[in-house]
Amino acid sequence: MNGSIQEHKEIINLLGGGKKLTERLKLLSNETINEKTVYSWVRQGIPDKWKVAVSRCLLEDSIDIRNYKNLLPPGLHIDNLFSANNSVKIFSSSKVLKTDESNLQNIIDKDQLLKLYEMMIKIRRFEEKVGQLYSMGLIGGFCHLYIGQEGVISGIEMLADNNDCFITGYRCHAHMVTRGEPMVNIFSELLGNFSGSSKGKGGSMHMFRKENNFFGGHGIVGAQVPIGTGIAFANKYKNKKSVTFTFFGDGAVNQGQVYEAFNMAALWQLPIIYIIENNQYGMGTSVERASAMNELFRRGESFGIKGYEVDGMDPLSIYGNLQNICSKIREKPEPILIEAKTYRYRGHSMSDPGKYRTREEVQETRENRDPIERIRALLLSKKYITEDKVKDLDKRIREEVAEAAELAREKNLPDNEDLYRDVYKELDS
Amino acid sequence: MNGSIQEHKEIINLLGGGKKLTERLKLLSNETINEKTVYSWVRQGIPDKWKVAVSRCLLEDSIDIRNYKNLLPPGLHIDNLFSANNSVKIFSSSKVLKTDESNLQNIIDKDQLLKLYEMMIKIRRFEEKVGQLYSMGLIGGFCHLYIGQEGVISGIEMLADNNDCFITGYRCHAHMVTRGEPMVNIFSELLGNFSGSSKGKGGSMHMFRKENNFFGGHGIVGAQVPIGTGIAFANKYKNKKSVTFTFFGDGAVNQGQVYEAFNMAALWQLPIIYIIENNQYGMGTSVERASAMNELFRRGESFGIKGYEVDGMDPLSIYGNLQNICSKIREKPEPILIEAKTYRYRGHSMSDPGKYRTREEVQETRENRDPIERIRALLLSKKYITEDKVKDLDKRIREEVAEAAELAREKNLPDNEDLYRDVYKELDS
Amino acid sequence: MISVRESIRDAIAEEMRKDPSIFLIGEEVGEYQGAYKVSQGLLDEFGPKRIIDTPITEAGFTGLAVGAAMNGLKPIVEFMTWNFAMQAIDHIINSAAKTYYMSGGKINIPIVFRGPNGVASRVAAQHSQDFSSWYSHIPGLKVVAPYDCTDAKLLMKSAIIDPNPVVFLEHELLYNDKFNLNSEENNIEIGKAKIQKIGDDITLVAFSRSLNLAIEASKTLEEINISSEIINLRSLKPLDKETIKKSVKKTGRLLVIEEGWKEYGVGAEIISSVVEEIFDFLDAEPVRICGKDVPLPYAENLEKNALPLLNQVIQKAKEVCYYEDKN
Amino acid sequence: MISVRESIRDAIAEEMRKDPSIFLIGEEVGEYQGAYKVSQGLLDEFGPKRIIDTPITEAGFTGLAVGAAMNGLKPIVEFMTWNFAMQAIDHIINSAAKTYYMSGGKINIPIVFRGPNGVASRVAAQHSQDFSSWYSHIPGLKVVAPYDCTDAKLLMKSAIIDPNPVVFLEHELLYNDKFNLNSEENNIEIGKAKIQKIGDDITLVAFSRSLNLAIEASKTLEEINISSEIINLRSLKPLDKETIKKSVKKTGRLLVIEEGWKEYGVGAEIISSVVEEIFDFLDAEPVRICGKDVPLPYAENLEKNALPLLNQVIQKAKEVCYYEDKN
Ligand SMILES: Cc1ncc(C[n+]2csc(CCOP(=O)(O)OP(=O)(O)O)c2C)c(N)n1
Ligand SMILES: Cc1ncc(C[n+]2csc(CCOP(=O)(O)OP(=O)(O)O)c2C)c(N)n1
Ligand SMILES: [Mg+2]
Ligand SMILES: [Mg+2]
Repeated sequence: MNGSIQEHKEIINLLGGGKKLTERLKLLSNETINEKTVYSWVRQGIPDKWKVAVSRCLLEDSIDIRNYKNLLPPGLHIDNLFSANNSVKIFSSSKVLKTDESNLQNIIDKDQLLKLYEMMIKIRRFEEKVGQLYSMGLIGGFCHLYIGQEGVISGIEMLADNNDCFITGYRCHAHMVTRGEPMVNIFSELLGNFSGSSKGKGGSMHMFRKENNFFGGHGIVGAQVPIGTGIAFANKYKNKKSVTFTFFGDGAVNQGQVYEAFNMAALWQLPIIYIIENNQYGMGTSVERASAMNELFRRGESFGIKGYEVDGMDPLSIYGNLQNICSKIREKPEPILIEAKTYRYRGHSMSDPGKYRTREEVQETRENRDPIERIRALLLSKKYITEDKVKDLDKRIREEVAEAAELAREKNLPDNEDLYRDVYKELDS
Repeated sequence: MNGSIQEHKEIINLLGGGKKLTERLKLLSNETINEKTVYSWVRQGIPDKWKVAVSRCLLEDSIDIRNYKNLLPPGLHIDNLFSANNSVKIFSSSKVLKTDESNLQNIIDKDQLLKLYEMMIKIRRFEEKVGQLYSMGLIGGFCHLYIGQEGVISGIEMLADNNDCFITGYRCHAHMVTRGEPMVNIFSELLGNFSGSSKGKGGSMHMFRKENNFFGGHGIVGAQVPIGTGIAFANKYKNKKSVTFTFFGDGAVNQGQVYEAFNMAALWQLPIIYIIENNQYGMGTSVERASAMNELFRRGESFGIKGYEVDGMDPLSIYGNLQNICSKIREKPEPILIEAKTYRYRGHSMSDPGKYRTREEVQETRENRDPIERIRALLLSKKYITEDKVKDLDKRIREEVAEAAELAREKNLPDNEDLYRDVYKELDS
Repeated sequence: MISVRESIRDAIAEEMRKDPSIFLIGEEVGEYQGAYKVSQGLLDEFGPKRIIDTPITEAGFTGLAVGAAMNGLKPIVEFMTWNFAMQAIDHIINSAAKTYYMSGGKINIPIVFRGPNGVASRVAAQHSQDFSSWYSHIPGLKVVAPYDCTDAKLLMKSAIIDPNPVVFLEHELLYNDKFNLNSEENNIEIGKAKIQKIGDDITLVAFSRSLNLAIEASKTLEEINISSEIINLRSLKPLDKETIKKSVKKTGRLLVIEEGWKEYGVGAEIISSVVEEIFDFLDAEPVRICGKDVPLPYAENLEKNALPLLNQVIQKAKEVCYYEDKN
Repeated sequence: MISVRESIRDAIAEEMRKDPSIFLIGEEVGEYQGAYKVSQGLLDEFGPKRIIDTPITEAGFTGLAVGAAMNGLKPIVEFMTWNFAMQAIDHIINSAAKTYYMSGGKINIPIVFRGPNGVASRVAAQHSQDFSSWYSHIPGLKVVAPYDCTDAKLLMKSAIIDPNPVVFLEHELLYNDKFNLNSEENNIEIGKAKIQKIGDDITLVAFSRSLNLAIEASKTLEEINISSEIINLRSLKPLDKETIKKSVKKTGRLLVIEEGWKEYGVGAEIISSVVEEIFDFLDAEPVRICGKDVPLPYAENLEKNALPLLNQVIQKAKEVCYYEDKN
């Protein structure tokens, strides 16, 4: 102990002696402390309670704290103290939001849980059918399926209201479905028919449902982030209480325009929730190979935006953790960043051979983390539904999907003159 | 005290009781701790030493720590604990680097100090002359002076070596001067003469001195940041030990491509020092109005880049604080971000009326923080030089500058055929 | 008399008074009153909610404006100069110009992109590019380039009212120029050119500042009895081919003047669309006097020669009119 | 026989073997072997130091490549498609194309920007833009657009060796096409066109995939005794006007085929430069068959019609040759 007291004496001297130190400590804390006490430390050593504060003084003077190892209490890492430096305001309190199973299972009632389940099933069956049609050669171009990620949009939809706005990239069929576009229109679009959501002009990547504030469907990676920010800007401008949910991928997160948008959203306190759907890969590139700092939920910190990581494979975790955040934003606009950890089961697009990951990796996720399985199990365990009803439901949705697809297959190609329509909107006069 | 012991008991229960807590604390620290000790806390309260670790356990379980105010030791803010959350690796240890006057004054010897002083004087006199020539109508277009910011480039030059690389924006005359371009060539360029650094084709914003690795002189705000990153990339590719100093402004810092560059520099560990010359304004917009998070040295944190703030009005602070950083990078490449707090005395460009700030603000900075005055005072106080010698030196440099300008004024316009030269480089065959 | 600068400002202010969903966004448009003072006074009148200073993030604020337009507002985006819009060009083309079509007419983007385009004075290559032909190549965009105050004011009003993205190309070196507002015009339809001057022997087509050259040249040509008709294009897209063709059918000769680079420039389209359709009406080869195909140099003499010169216009006009100098 | 895809790859590999300062950088070029497999096998041979996978940050890695080129390396930048290069276009133009001039010849940028350009199959408007005329408008850039394997391989080698920035426009729908390498050519100079087929009655000018239309049309025309000369441009900038003019002087007729948008497109420049200089040699109006001026639609039938069609080429050729169908 003597050695340590010796050290402490040295420290107090380095910091300008008892008197000066007392003043500095006063500035650092709300507690009263008087000179005498501090003088007494020269003989008795610095008490644990004050060690953190003293460490900060050392740091402020650029004295290498590593020389005094015992100063830091257990559980506090030196790096944290650096950012605890007085002159550094801490903006971020980004964190990982835990999924407390037992809590979450009760946050929504039976009807809601069923609705959630149905939504996810519908997305999955829809996408599976799209995959089939694609393999039959009926759909052209790029086609990105959402299978595996259903929990993200569904969790969000549970807490969104009708005035809320949505925008995403090219992986957009699910958003169309949950925003209420009739499935037959989406299929028709994918088939390039005139009755499609975009009259056959947009295809898989360019779909919109303006009636319910879904603003598409964008093909340029990252572009939807400033656009979504502008949608939120307009809501604030018009004094609407809507929140804008802007979805983008773990690949898109490195696009510069994302940070330009973050800065403006934070500067102008716009009502927006940025949702990184981290499905671990941007095409064939894993997060680790693309992102220097791959705790993506912290990517807003440098711009003063708080971030939270949630389990994107658990819609209840999304719903439960974001509910408060979302209603706070409605009252007092501000941007928030969410990283939803999720996974896509299929290739990046229909033409991706997927050599950048193992079958086992995919299989493991499907088996252990599937969002649909998770909710199905919960429904069953809570006895909200029987195995039979599950099958019925599944069957009903399969049929709905098949019917919509069938209907869409009644070809109605755009006619040739449509080529020249919709280039410009006519002035109303 | 009883109340607080009551609280501590509650906490221990919340955290799963003594046994579980013991295990968790073991994980959090290197110190040994046994169950008995922890059990005893139920009666005696949690000792100060362990409070930080216990707080982190609470946070991990998403328990609101604000309910237990006394848990946090003085000097530690709750926000820091959030980022101390176990699941959050802390990448950044950005900090403000202090200028410890007494230390710094001795880090360089008389010759170096004189060299530094001369460098700054030279820049200032040069720029003043440019201002005059501009007012006389001899220089056209945009013209951005460096007056007030001399300390930044000069501090850096003191620690750079000949293989190091430099790049900046349009405010580039000073960099040309310190990289050794004869002043007459720079003046000639500004006058649009054929003998100018860029044969009269580039003007004020586009100057290069490739011999000494100065890569310009770029007019598009922020563009030099990825370019500089590429220069560093090439050095690493070629196994050169050079550091690349990439300068940009507090306005440029919001450009998206800056973050794209940060990400790659961190991902590939490139030997580069990014230097934000924070002169408080981007044209007429103050940092506060442009940047959501205006501790600009922390703008790299979201990408895993450490940042340091230095006093850009004190070249010794730059030199002293960056020397180690720089030599570390030479040995083991990595990107570092420096925010040099500085100030420009003149308008953004020659045509800026400067209504966005008060005369007093400018005046105050000139009087109290001027880098040249600072070093002059030091030279005098150390008796490295006499008042008379100061005047002589100043006079000599004024003459040098005037002579160079005079020489440049001997018009030698490019000839008309030059219009078509230098569009493409010929293939060597 | 009023300046072109003020005409643009006035048009914006008048429309903003009528429609609260219009706002102006860009770098230094507010407190600084615009880098080129085009937005002088607007912050005072409309406040910071509608006159919005941005960080230097063209891609970001352009994308933001497009999003705002999708969601019911009518943004006017100022680029400090069009050179900097290259940072944002993906949003102008992919997000703004193509969306109406890609959505099958569901989502239109009422937005004006504006700012000075092309050469200024001695600002060198990165600050002097003329983007006229680039933007005019893009279906879904409308592109206008005013010359005088009437053009500037009325085209700006049309641009703001238009439900489509409009690229509005101003010219820094015209901002100070003063003109009378033509009281007979109170609306300019985008896509319609103006006969700036009637003539018989040769059609001079020009837009933006190159009108000055056309007008000057025309005077000199008049002196030697070459009567020129001047067409002020006003719109580059849609291009008013009818007006051009009608004129060329009359004069039989076509000379296009353009400050931008000649190769793959605006003149190329004008000449091609004329020869393709009314080849037989031409009595001589159609010609272009354009900016030289070099990055714009800084040096005063080089800069001047890099641009189309009056004597080159006159010379070329004489040539295609088979005029021979007496001496 | 070898595919166009492999020819490009082989050219890159051959040059990389010779010069260690050449590296390839872009999205998915390494482990994924290229989004369109153009870089297949290169990572294996050259390792991750020289075959560099990037984050999805076009502006960033393009700027980085330009910096590397300034500092002594020779980057080949792959854009997954040229559509995404709009994010980086400021660096291509302002940082790469203009620097040699702005520095008075001090700093040259030896760099190749490459990737598939223009239409692919059913990928809609944002993924189908043809940038040929845009880049060709820019002094300081060279622009090439290969058609077959010989073009692809030799032009790529020339592009890599060139000390200037070269925009290399590939075509996704040609990647799989197989051709014999022409053993008589072992170097293609950038700026020189190729007479793909000799003929007398009409000059068909085409580049990249539009050569297919020219060749097909030519066969049909042959059957009705219209002999067409086909010019494969190879380079769009510098444009080989001499070769075009020489051909038109002979045939008296000019038809340009282009997949990109017609207005302000490549055809406009070709026609204009011809009529400006050899107007009197033309026996009929020069014409263009181009992509329609609409964002490219997704629907199969619309997409087909949005592009130049074989029967349109044939029809137009007959027209300008004053050929009248018997029936
Ligand atoms: C600017 C741009 N660059 C490249 C592409 C090609 N591209 C399409 S999707 C994609 C990967 C995106 O990955 P991520 O953001 O993780 O989204 P995910 O596909 O996983 O949903 C790439 C590189 C593009 N569309 N836009
Ligand atoms: C992309 C781009 N946008 C806008 C401009 C116009 N501009 C030139 S300098 C400048 C301000 C930059 O401020 P800062 O980065 O703080 O550098 P400083 O001038 O203070 O040195 C602006 C907006 C530009 N050159 N490039
Ligand atoms: Mg992904
Ligand atoms: Mg600044």
